[in-house]
Amino acid sequence: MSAARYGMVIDLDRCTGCGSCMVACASENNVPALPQATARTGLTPILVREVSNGKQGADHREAFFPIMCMHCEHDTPCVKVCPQQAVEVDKATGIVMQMPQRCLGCRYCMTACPYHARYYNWWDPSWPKGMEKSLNPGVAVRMRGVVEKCNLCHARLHSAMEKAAAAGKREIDQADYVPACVEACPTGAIHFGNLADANDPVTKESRSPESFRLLAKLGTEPKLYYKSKEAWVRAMAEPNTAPTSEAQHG
Amino acid sequence: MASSVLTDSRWIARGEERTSLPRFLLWLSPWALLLALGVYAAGLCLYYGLNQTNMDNRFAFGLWIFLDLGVIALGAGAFFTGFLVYILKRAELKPILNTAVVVGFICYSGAVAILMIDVGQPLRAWFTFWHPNTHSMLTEVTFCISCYLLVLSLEYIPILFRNRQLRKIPSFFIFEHQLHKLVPVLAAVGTLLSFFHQGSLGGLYGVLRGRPFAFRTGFLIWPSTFFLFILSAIASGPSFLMLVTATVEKVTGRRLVPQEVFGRLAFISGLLLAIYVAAKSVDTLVWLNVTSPSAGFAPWQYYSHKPFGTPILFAEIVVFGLLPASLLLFRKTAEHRGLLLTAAAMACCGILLNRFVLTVQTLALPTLPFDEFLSYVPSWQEVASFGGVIAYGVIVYSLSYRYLPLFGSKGETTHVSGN
Amino acid sequence: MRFSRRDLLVWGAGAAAGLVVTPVPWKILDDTSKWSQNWPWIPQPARVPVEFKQSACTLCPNGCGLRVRMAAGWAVGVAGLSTHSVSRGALCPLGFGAHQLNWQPQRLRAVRHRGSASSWSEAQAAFAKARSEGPIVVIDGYPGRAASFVLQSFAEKQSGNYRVVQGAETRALKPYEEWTGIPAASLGYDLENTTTILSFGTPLLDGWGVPGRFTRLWSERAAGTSDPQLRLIQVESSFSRTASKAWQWIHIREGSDSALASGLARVLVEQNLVPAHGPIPAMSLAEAASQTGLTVQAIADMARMLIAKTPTLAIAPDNNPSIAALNVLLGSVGTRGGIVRRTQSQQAYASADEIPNARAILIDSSVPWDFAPQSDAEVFRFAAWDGGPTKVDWLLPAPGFLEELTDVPTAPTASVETYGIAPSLVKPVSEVQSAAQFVAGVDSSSSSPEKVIHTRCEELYRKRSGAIVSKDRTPVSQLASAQKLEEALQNGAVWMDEPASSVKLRCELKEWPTNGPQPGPGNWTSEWAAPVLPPLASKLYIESDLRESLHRGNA
Amino acid sequence: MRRSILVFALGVAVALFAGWFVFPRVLYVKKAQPLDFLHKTHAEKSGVADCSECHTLRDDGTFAGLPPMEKCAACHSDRIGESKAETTLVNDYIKSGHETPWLVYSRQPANVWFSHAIHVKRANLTCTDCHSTYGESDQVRLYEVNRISGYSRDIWGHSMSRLRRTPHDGMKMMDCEGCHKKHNVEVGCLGCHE
Repeated sequence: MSAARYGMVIDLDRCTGCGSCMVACASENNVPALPQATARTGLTPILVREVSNGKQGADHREAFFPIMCMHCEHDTPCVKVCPQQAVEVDKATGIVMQMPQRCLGCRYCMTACPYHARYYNWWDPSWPKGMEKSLNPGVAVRMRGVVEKCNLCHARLHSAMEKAAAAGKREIDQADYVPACVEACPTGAIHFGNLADANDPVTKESRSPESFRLLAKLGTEPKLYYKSKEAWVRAMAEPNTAPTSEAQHG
Repeated sequence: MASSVLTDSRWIARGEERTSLPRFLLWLSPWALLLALGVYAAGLCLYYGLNQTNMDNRFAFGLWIFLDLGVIALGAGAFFTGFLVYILKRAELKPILNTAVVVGFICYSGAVAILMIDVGQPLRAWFTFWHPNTHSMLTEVTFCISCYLLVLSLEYIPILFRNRQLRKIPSFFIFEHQLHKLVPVLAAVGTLLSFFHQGSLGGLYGVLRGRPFAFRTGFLIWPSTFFLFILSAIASGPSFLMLVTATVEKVTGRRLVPQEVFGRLAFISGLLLAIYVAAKSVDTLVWLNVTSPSAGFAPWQYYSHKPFGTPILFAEIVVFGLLPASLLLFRKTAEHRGLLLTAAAMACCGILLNRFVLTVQTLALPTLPFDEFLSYVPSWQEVASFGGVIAYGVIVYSLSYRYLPLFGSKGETTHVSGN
Repeated sequence: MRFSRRDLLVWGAGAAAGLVVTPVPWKILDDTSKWSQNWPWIPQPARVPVEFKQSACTLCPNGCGLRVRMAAGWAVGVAGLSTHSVSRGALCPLGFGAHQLNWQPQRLRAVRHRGSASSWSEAQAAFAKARSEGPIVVIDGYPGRAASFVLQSFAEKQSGNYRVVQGAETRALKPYEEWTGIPAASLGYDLENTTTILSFGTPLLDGWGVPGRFTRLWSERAAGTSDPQLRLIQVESSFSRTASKAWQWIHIREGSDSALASGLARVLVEQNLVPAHGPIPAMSLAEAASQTGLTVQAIADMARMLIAKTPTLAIAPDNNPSIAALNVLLGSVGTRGGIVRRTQSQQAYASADEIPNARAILIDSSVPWDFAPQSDAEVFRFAAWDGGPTKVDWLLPAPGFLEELTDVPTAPTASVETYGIAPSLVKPVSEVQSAAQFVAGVDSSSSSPEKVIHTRCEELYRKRSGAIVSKDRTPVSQLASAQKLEEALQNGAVWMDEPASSVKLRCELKEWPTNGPQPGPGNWTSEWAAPVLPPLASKLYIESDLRESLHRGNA
Repeated sequence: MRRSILVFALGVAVALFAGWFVFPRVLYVKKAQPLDFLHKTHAEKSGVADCSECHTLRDDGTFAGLPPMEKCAACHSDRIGESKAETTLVNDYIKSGHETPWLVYSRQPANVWFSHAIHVKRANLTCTDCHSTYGESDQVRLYEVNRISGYSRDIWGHSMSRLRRTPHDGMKMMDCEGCHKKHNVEVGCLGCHE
């Protein structure tokens, strides 16, 4: 199987911030809904963040940033710091993967990630009585005390690989592998594709002048692109360097 | 009278005077209580998980990491004194050698204990040895700290066996005697290990490319904080030793080490601190003007959030760096105990402040443009386990002081006559 | 010779040394770590094959198509059904977590009589008694279903009443019902053919109508361009999700929608921007300006914006006559891209706002929880989830998500007639009955939803109009039998009628409406305040700041 | 001095005995299978030639694992022969319609993703390559479960030291890795883990 580089382009002009991606992701990946969790201790592998242009009244504008693992390619911060290889960049897919069963829960990777895209299991996962029947087969439930994050729904990749193998093929059918958030987005704002393939529409889109990556200057080469026509939204890519940024924080 | 019944004189080194057992126990009891509370809190964290703490997804490190970095820096006195005595042959420092070892042992074992609570899955901590990621600073730290803790234990045992009763067991005596010959080797090994993990503890944050406040460029694979940590650790170690010794002298009302030892320690500490401050200043300038801007972060941002304003930077480098450094270097200081200790204390505070800024401020600061500045207040469980470690230290030290010849060249001489 | 203390020490040392070269320490180290990876108290999904089934969502009357992931007979995941011609593969966030709703702690699992445990037989007996003693009012929250038909015919047989609690989307069409005599239930919005939409705080991009219908339309025709084919003008006092993505956001004072509508009407008429038919509002432009907080100029510009690209359609979140009147003025009623009448004429339902005197009231599980009947009759309330305290004598556990076979009539805002079937995919978690099954149990003569669905399919087949739409479109005329039609619908296909443009709808207005907006009982699609939310909605409400957080019990 | 050496040696001896002989018997609990099913008999009597006749691959590539009850019921709808196992099979399972609660020797934990399809169809491994000749066995093995981890003993393998292992013995991660390395197949964590 020729190495792929799976990535995304998220069209922010299409994101209405409905949150379907978050719910679909949690459901696909057996993320528990813990009532005791808060905005700071929750588990939302893809988290839609609201940002505003800081203006008041009629000039006020808002946009929504779905934040998830950016699958950094260069000097991947979390991979570099994990003491026991619980994180690695998968050679075949370019997915930065997290292996909760290997993780010892030191949370060093969380401090290393500039996007806060990593989440810690502060509680034992639990569901109301009977609800464990609604767990998605193919995705193992993580235990308390480990870090997890977006693995690009690789359980779906497994199914695709198995299907291909059964049909005697080496390459998977791209249509069989679509992450839950991409599938869920009602406005089709999340575009998923193989950046290693120059003809992939996502590759082309990622090169458009309207596309950008968050904190690109850190040099971690994220494979998750954002796209917007709005200049003020694109300005959210890098920290504001004019000494009045306090108001900016949506 | 109670003391006649309650006595442990046969365990106390011959010729040494120690307070009565009841008074000693009275002194221990509050610490024992604190330790018990700490153990309880730690138990809660292990049983229910880290939801017992106030850490969260963005503040993934908290009080405990600060504690680890702090005590390990202060514990550096152990290896450094060993290094001075055995490698650089500074015999005049021998009197504080035992204290140094005990203090080091306490700091490191305490740190390791806290780490075991801090990781969510202690039962899997050994994976680091089985599947090590050689690129991770934390792997280096884990290896070195656990090895060095072993070394410290080996250095501690001979002191332990020099107890009046234990000496009586011949095999122990032989063992201790043999082991004692090893001590220089251990000192050398310890030095090497310590240099590395003190450094990699600094590297821990220095390598965080994703946290421009902490990220530093450096030499080969090591970010500048790697070297700054080594420097600051060996600078503060002796100061901390002075503080401990002085405190013990105050509590017991005895002179335990000759004055010149203090003078010597003060000078070493001051000298190293001065070098550290210089290096730190250069590093800060490079970071503010080159490293950080190239990552797209304007330095003023870091200090635009109260309470982490520029004063903290000033305090770290000048008030608790330059000032104590010059005080310690100033010969006259050594003669005034009060002044000397103040300077030593300031030096230690400076190092702690540095560790605090690196651990806490780094996480509090926003990275994404739409992040907020975060605050974090440790839960009682975190504070209690913190206190537990301190209590543990006091208790172990008190016991060691009471039953082992920590100071007193007596231990040495009797040992010589022993064979 | 005796074993001294010293020997003991030496022996211990030996044992310790020996133990190191046995499996003991190493195996224990390994196994304890394995144990920590497989803690017995952490549930793991069943090791069973996964299959996909089609159905439709019945959480609200919009009936989005579902692609349900099934394992061991349980729903383990929900996704939009991309071949569904109404929802076009989209769902609202609540839908994606809906498969967990059936195990909600608030799920009703047993009959309750005035708070204490009871049984179905007792409930049936009590209902039979009530029925013998006096008239019965049946209240439905989702009219047009087969179940609704069963309930309605039962009510009528009982010389009782059939009343309907309509959702905000249908209520918004009420004024046209008054003016045209065509029931709101057979009116809809021709969104596909309109070019300018003036939304008065309607959450068009946030769950209004069939979520997939407008969001897809918007992302095809409007998203990410400064000059969209479909101009969405959002008038709203606070900045909403829809406002954030609208082509224009007009910021007005809270509750001044009617005033703005009147103001716009004045401009349109006075400046002859529309053929001058219909009345002029009493309110002066200046007055409208001061109420809305806009300048007179701004309102004038806005009016021109409305006629710049027609057809233009004003959409109200709820019953608001002035906004409806604006549509009439714009000539957007009964025309392409406006308010259209669908082919099949539904009857006008009597609203449940005032309830006639009755011995007992039967409330279907489709009625929103915040509807509480103002009556002292004995209340039999069906519900799948306990939505909190309201006056209820009999609380009867109804089938939950995907637990019963039901049909999906045309969605309230749709412009063409559609018909679908939502087969039951999972077995109920406890002994439940729908209101329809219940009345069938009491009155043996009444039909069952299954039968009604059969007859409806047969009717559709006989009519020969429209087509079955799934991956491809098959005209009904080409279908072999009613059987085939029903099977197709069972498998996620939707019957769609021909576009409604042919059907006449005339609307004249005597005088400008004076009565203001009349909002009815809330509706989660507009207010995001369902009595019970899927557990995973906590991601929306608690773990992100996306939506104002509700009380924890729900999330 | 000699005495202490003796005592020391005694200590070592005791530890070795306890560690190598007592410990394994304490660590693993032996459990009997619900039925003594004999592969051999089925291969001979009912002429089942190929494993995949009962252990099938589904169309989507997923592996069906142990055959469901109706597969057994096809022949055993009423009892064949007089054996006790036959009685239990027919009465307790087929008649009552319960699946047989087999104890799966090679059961991997939840986070392991092993695709038979990939190994059989793509890598052309045969069943015996991993499962040895169990398919021809004429007696049922006892199932041994680890008290601590709950794993089947087959995962660690039957040699406690893992040094004197027969081929196909042991299904730990390092065994997978070993085979992958041998056939230089490169898979990351993602390849086998969920």
